[in-house]
Amino acid sequence: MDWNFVLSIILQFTAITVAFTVVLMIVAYTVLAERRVLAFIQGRLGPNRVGYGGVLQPFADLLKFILKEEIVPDKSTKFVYFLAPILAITTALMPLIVYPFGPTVRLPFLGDIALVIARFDVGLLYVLGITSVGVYGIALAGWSSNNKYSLMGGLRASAQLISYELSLGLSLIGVVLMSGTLDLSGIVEQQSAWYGMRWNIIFQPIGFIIYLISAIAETNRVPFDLPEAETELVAGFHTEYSALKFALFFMAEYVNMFTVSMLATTLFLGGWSGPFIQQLPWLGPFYFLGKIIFFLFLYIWIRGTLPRFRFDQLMNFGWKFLLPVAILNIILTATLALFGWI
Amino acid sequence: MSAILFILFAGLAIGCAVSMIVQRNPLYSAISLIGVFISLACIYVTLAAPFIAAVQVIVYAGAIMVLVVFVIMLLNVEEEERPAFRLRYLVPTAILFAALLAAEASFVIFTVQTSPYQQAHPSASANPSEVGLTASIGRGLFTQYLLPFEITSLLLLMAIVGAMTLARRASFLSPNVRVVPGAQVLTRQTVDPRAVGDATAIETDSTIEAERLLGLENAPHAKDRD
Amino acid sequence: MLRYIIFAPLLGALVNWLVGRRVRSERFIGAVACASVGISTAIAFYVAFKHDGALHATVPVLDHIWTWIEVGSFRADFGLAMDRLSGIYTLFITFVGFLIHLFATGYMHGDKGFYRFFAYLNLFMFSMLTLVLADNFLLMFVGWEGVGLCSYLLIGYYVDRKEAGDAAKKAFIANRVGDWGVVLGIMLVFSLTAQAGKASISFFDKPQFGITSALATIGSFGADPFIWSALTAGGVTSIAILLFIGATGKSAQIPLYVWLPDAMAGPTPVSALIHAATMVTAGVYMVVRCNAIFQSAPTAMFIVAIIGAATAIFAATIGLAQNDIKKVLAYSTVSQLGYMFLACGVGAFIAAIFHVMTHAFFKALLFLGSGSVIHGMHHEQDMRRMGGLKKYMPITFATMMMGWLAICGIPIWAGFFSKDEILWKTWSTHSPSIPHNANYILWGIGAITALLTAIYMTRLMVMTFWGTERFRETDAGGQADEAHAHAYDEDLKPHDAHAAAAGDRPRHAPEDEMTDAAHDSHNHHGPVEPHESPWTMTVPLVVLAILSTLGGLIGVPYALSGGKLPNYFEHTLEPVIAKVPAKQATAPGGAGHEEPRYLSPPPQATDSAPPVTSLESPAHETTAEDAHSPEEVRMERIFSAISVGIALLGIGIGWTVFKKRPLLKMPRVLEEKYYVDEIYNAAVINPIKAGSREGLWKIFDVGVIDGIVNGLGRSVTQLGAVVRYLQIGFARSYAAVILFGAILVIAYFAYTFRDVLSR
Amino acid sequence: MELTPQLSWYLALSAVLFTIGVVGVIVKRNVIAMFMCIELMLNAVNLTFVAFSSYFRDVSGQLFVFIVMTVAAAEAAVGLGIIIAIFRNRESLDVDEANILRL
Repeated sequence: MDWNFVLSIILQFTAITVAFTVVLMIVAYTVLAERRVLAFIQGRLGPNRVGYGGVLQPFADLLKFILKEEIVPDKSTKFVYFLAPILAITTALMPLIVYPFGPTVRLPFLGDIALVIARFDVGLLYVLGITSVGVYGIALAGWSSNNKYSLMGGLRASAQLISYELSLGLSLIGVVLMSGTLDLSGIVEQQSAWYGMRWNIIFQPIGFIIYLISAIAETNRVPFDLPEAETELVAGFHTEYSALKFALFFMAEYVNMFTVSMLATTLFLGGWSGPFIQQLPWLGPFYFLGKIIFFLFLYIWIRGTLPRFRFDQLMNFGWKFLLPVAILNIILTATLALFGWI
Repeated sequence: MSAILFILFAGLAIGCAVSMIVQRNPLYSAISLIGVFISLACIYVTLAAPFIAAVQVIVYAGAIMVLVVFVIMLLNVEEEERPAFRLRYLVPTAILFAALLAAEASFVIFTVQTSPYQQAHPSASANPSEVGLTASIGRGLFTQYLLPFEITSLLLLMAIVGAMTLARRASFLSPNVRVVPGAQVLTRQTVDPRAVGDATAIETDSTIEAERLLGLENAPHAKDRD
Repeated sequence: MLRYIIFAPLLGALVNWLVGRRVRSERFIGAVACASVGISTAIAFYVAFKHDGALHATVPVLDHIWTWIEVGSFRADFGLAMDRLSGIYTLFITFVGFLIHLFATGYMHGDKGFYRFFAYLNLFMFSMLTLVLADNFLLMFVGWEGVGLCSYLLIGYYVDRKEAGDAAKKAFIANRVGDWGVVLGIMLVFSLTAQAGKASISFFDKPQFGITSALATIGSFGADPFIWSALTAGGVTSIAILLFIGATGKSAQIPLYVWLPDAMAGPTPVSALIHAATMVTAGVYMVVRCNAIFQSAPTAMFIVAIIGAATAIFAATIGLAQNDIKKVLAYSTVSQLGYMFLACGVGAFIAAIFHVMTHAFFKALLFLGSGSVIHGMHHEQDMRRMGGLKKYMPITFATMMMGWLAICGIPIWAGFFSKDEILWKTWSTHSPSIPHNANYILWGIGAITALLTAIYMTRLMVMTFWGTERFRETDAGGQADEAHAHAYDEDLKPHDAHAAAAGDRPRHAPEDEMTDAAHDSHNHHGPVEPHESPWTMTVPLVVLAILSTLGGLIGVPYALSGGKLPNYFEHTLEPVIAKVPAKQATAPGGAGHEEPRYLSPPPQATDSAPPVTSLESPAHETTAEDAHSPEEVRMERIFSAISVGIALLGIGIGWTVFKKRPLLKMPRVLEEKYYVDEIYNAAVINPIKAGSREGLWKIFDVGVIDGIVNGLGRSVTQLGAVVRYLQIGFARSYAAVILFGAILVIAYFAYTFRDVLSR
Repeated sequence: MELTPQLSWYLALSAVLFTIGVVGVIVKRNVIAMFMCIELMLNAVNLTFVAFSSYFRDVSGQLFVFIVMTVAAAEAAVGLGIIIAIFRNRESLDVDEANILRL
């Protein structure tokens, strides 16, 4: 057992812990921000009592979730019932570790380290895989709580996620074709050319739009929030969930938002790259965070403005429009790449 | 270190597999199978095949099993009931065959293990290989194994079409096939299912006319035809 | 340039079929149809008459569109060629076709299938022009089939009426019988030319492809002897007779003429365009085009002449007794076609073409006039219900007068010159193909036919335009023909009865006449009031009337013009016609002793020069002068005087007989058309039907085919009944069995290759 | 000395998994369960492929795995379609009840 190994292990664990905490904080404040922004969009005030302007609201919510009574439906399939939220939150959190949130920086005692927790050759595939596993959380939750609304929600969720995973993956292939690697760090480094402005969105506008749409669908957000359509099925798959388990689902949804925003940033908006990144590598995380926050705001904005799809509209849109367009985008990119124009 | 990982994941895989066949609820079996897949993916990672690992998760855990779970939820099947009496014998047979199979496998492996030329194979001293990486797999896939690759894509296409055909509510061929109009000879059983094996020829222009000839307008199937 | 002539109607057809069926505006559809034909008319005239055009130049205007088939020495181009013959054909086809399109826009007004009708009509123009302009046999055959198809489609245009469908099928089948001959003839042409080492099916030399004219090659073989065995010898005579079989089918000659009268079930413009003016003359065109072949086959020529004469008089006698106005015209068409073939048979190809042209004019005129009458009579076709119409439709009457005089052969009207020329050439022929004195018999037949023609045309005019007005009494002339009878049985209202009997369906009247009360009466089926037709129908009538009045003057024989003006028509066409081989070449066994002299195409120059280059060869003057010897001129004048007399006599007879009793009962055998249809049914059709029904169907199909199929099924069932004892029926047990087999296999290999494993 | 997994370990694991799959196919009566057992057998085979490929530094093994996965996906699509069709016709997923062929 050499010390470097131990040190790297420790470092990784700390990094993961830090990342999770940061992400969870951001998520908490995303919730707050969402409520405030929605309130503004709808001409209300929103929560502004707890703390200054409601800054402590998330903690109040957390406290409420913890302290609430656990209600377990009698007829539910217990094991799966408890497994589902854990699956959801785990699969939501796992992809976080592969995103590079900054260029290589120099630290005291530690020397040069790249600001990424884990670097895979197949980072992108890793993300996609974990995301695809994330379906089970919702589907099992809907099935296990033995409630027709939940079952509906679960079925809808699995159908929707299966359908939109295709277009999501295909929309990313354009980027992969251009960068020639599945390694997220590699993709970002390629985009840091042109003084950090060689972003893939310039070459992949169609792919970006497709990705955005299907990402919203993947995270079950408005206008694709059919699995938890309040007006149709009480609360969809988590109708029967209360207290902390509900909190887990709740967090999972927002963490998913966060992760898909990270992916969009990394693949299309150049990740941490931006102007003056060579001179000031520490700008990287802030660029990264800024872009992510832009996406989060976009989410909230869309939620505040758009109505919900009908289910058949959803399916037709996904299969008959989004998928063909994504395939055409791939063909176009491949052709251009073949002639070396991009 | 890697040995520990292997033992961990192998144990996990075997445990999940056993629970898969022990469980009576198909959904539990499905969940256990997902466990098997994921632990196998981890083993692939330890085998320095990250690409295959990722594809394993995406394809098996992410696509196939999602479909299975979806179907289970859709059909909402109950737990298996006890096996019928006449097929009891299958369980011991299965155990016996399993034992035989395991014996043969162990024999083969043991023979290989104990062979004097054990150390001959190349991997004894080699740096972490490139074979598992995406680039090499893609290269192999698009150069040496291009034909199988294309055939596989064709297979997928056929699978899509087949799945759609199977899932259609109405099959392509309408339940009561009509005889094309135009002078022809129909056997009696063609027009009247009750008269099976009665091949007396009736000269008609169409099935309807044949029925009229036979006085079968009020035959039970004559009404629900078209 | 030529390609636009044929592709303009095709385009029109496509537009009408694809677009016209969407926009249901008759104005649009009619405009498209007429415009497309008008374009090709204009181009045709330009190509023909420009200073080096087809009618002036000695070389045909070639237009090679693409190479169609090229297999070994066989080569068929999709190429067009307009020489003088096809030029004249193209001219009158396009022009008459244009007029008839115009007429049809008025005639078909308010019909549901308006777009369909004009799409078919344009398609027909395309096929007909392809037939005429094709530069090789195969492409000509394509056009040949195309016109057959279009005629089928248009005869059966009223899809909801059985007789139309039957007539269409009849026409199609009769044409198939003929096409068999054409195909074999083409094959024979190819094989013969291939034997001669100049394999080709082209009409003309095409030096740029190294093709020599098949006609030249075959013509250069020299003439067959005039013996019957030559028909089956597989030589030139066989080619000629096979091609002529095709011509009998397409041009409604004995024995295949039966389809043409029934074809009148189609709309009247169709009858005018296809079954009078253009398509039915395709046979004549082919015979004239292949005159090099025919002239080397005197036996075939003789048969052509006989068939032509027989058809002429046969059809004329039948036409004498018909009551349906269109039927009369149909039989007259058949007999006129017989005239043309008679001319071909006696070697007067130019006269034949001349008659084709004039006949196209006046027969189209007569048909359109009858169409106008039918239209005015609200789709009444039975002449016994007409009479006294000249008061109601003066323009139609006047124009039909012209057509009548033309067909009867009154001087200065077109028909006179052509018919008279045919008769004269028949008398004065010295073609080797006509045995001694046979030409006098042929002339006699022709003369009698001319007389009959005058009589029945006069009968038609009298019954239609003069006499008492019979269209008011609902059931005219005592006996109603069987169509009415069956209509009454179905106790339809009289008007519908007429419509069902007539060749046309009732249609609501044009808007421009809905006002006048006389017209409204026909909506509630009272006695009908005839009315004059709209301008779109009368204008073509007038134009055609002028043509059939003056159109003959381009072919005034030298004799009649007193040497002042030469026979332009003849001079124009002379280069196309190969000269008759010398007499002694036809002596038995003497075939091809000496190389006969040809004007077109000259066998020596085949490889290099286009076929008609040597137009001004000395032979040309010889024909000119031997036409001008004084006694010949005197004879010709006498004969024209005779034929005028015949025409006047016929008109007189017709007038005196039918003016008083227009409903005079005709001999039943004539009304029943000599029972030819019945004979065919009994002799040919019923045996085939019975054979295929009893033999092919009940024995072969049911017995053999079904037997095989059912037998297979039964044997599989029995096999399964045996094999199924192997099946336990539980998928899982099968799995167990499979596993057991796998275990055995693995054990075998593991034991056999254990040393390999331990290596 | 550090214990590194040998090739035979992986082979043994795959053999065990395969056997379990076989037993499952024979024992289970639910069509979906049988289907999953078949998937398990496929995976066992995949494991041997990957093990050999990374052991002999040859990529073709992993390519075969790739193709096997595609075939498995196709099989899943069609198989589940068939299962749904069966369920539609006879409200049961029990293979022993799908026995029209029996005597």
